[in-house]
Amino acid sequence: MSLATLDAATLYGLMGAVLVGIGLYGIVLHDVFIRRLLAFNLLGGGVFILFGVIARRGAGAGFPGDPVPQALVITGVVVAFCATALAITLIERLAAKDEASDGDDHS
Amino acid sequence: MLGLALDLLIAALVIGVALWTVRTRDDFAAIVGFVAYGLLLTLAWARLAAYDVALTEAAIGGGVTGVILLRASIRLKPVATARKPIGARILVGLLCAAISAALAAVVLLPMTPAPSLAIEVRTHLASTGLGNPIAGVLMAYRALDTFLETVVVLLALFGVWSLTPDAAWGGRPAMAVPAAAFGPLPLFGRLLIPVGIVIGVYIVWVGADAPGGKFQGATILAAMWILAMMAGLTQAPSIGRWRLRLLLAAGPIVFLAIGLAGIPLAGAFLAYPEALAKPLILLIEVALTLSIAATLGLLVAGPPDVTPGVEP
Amino acid sequence: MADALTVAAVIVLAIAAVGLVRVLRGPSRIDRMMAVQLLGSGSVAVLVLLAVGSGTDALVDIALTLALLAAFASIALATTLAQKATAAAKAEHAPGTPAS
Amino acid sequence: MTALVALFSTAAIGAGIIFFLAGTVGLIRFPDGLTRLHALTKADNLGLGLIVIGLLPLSSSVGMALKLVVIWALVQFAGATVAQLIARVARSTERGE
Repeated sequence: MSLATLDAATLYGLMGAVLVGIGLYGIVLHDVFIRRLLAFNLLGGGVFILFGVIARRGAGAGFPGDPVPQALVITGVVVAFCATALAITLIERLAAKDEASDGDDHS
Repeated sequence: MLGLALDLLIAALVIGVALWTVRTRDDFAAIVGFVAYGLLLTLAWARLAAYDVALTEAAIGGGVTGVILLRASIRLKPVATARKPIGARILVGLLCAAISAALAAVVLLPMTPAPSLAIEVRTHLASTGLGNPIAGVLMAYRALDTFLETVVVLLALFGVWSLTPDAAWGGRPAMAVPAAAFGPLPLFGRLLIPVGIVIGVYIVWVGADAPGGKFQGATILAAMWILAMMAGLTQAPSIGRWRLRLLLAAGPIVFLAIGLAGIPLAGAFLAYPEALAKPLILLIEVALTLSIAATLGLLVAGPPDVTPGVEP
Repeated sequence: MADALTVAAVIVLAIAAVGLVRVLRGPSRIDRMMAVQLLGSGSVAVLVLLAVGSGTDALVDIALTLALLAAFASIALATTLAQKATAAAKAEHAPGTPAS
Repeated sequence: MTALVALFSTAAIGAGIIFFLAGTVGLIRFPDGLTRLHALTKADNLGLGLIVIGLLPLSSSVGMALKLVVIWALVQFAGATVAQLIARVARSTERGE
C-alpha cells in the first residue's frame, strides 16, 4: 500500500468523503423531516461519488472506468429517487394529519 | 494540470453548496441548494469519465428530485426550529469529521492493483451484441438486479398511492398552477415538450452503444410529462384506469416473461439465447422505458388528491 | 486548442461560482432562483467546452440532458414561487379561508 | 485547423466569457430583482450563444455541431421563459409588499 497520487479520482474521492460527513451532520442535527431528507440525499451523492472513484481507478481493457460499479451507481441513483419520492409523500401525509388533529384540539 | 484546476474548482463548489444546503435556515433555499448540488455533481461525474452516471445524475439528481422536493415545500408549512446547542453541534461535527477522515484515508491508501472487473466485461461484452459496457452489465450480468430495480420503482409508486387520503382514492393527482403564473408556460410547453421527447428517445436509443439508456431517457420523458401537467396542457390520469396500470406493469412483465423463457431456451433465468441477445434486450428496453417513464412521472405527481368525479 | 478550451471552462465555472455565492446569499428567493439559472447555463457551457476540447460525443449528450432538465427545474422553481406568492396573498386578503 | 478558424473561435469564446462576466457583475452590482434578471439573461443567451458559435468550427462532426445548436436554442428558449416567470413573481411579490 502506498499513498495515492493526486489525480482527479483522488480529489473527487476526498470530496466524496467530505460530502458523507456533511450529509451525516445534517441528518443528525436537523429536526425538520424535509431537511433530513435533503441531507440524506447529500450523503447519498457522496457515497455514489466514492463508487465512481473505485470505478475510475479500475479503468482498464479500453474502458475509462470499471463498468460494474458505474452500473451499481445508476441503479442506486434511481432507487434513491424512489425512496425520496416515498419519503416525501409520507412527510406530506404526516403534516396533513398533524394539521387535522390540531384543528380538532381547537374545536 | 489544467484539468486538475477544473476538478479542484468543481470539488470546492460541490462541498460549498452541500454545506450551504445543510446550514441555511430557509427550507426553500435548501432545496435550491440541492438542485445546484445536482448540477455540479453532474460535472464531477463527467470529469470522472462516468458519462452514463453523469446522464443519470443530470436527469434525476438535480431535475426530478428537485421538483419532487418543491412539491413538498408548497404543501408543508414552514416549521421554525431553534438551532441545536453549540455543544451538540461541535460533538456531532467532530464525529462526522472523523467518519470523513476515515473515508479519506481509504481514498488515499488505495489497494494496488485496483480491483476491477473491466477485463471480464470486455471479454463477455460481444456476446450481448451491445457496444455500451454499462448497458451490458445492467442487462446481462446484473439482469436480476435491474429486474428487481424496475419492481422497486413500481413498489415505490404503490407506496405513494397507498398514502392517498380515503376520499381521493381512484382520483388523480393535481398539478395545478395558478392562472397568474401561466404566462408563457403553455406556449413553452408546446414547443419544448416535442423536442424533449425526441431527446429522451434519442438517449434511450444511443444507450445500446454509447452512454445513455432507458433510465436516463425515461426520466427525460417523465420530466416532459410533468412539464405538460405544470403548463396545464394535460392532467394526470386517474389512478384507477386499467390502461394506465397495464402501462405501468408492461415493462416488468415483458422483462419477467423473457427472463422465464430463458430457462428452457438458454439454460438460466434471465439468460438470453446467443443469437437473439440484442433484439431481446432492445425489446425489454423499449417496454421498460415506457413503464419507467410513466412510473417516475406519477411518483413526481404524488398521490391522488382530487376526489373522483369532482373537478376543481 | 484543447488546453485553451479547458482554460475557458475553468473561467466560465469560476464566473458562475462568483455569481452563485452572491445570489445564494439572497436576500430574496428570486435571487436564489437566478443562481440556479446561472449555474445551469454555466454548467452547460463547461460541458460543451470540454466536449469539443476532447472530441467526446457523450459529453454533448450530457450537456443536452442537463440543458433540458435544468430548464425543467428552473420552471418548477418559478411556478413554486408563484404558488407560494398566490397562497400568501390569499391568506392576507381573506384570513381563515384555506388556500387551494 | 487554419489560423483563421482558431482566431475566430478564440474571439467568439472570449466574447462569450465576457458576457458571462458581465452577467455576473450585473448580478452583484444591480440594485433590485428585475435589473439583476436583465443581467442574468445576457449571460444565458449571449454568453452561451457566443461560446457555441466559437465551438462550431472546432466540433468533430456535423452531428456534434447540430447538437450544440440545439443546446443553445434550448437554453435560450428556457431562459426567456424562466425570465418571464421570475419577472411575474417579482412583480406580484413587490405589489404585495
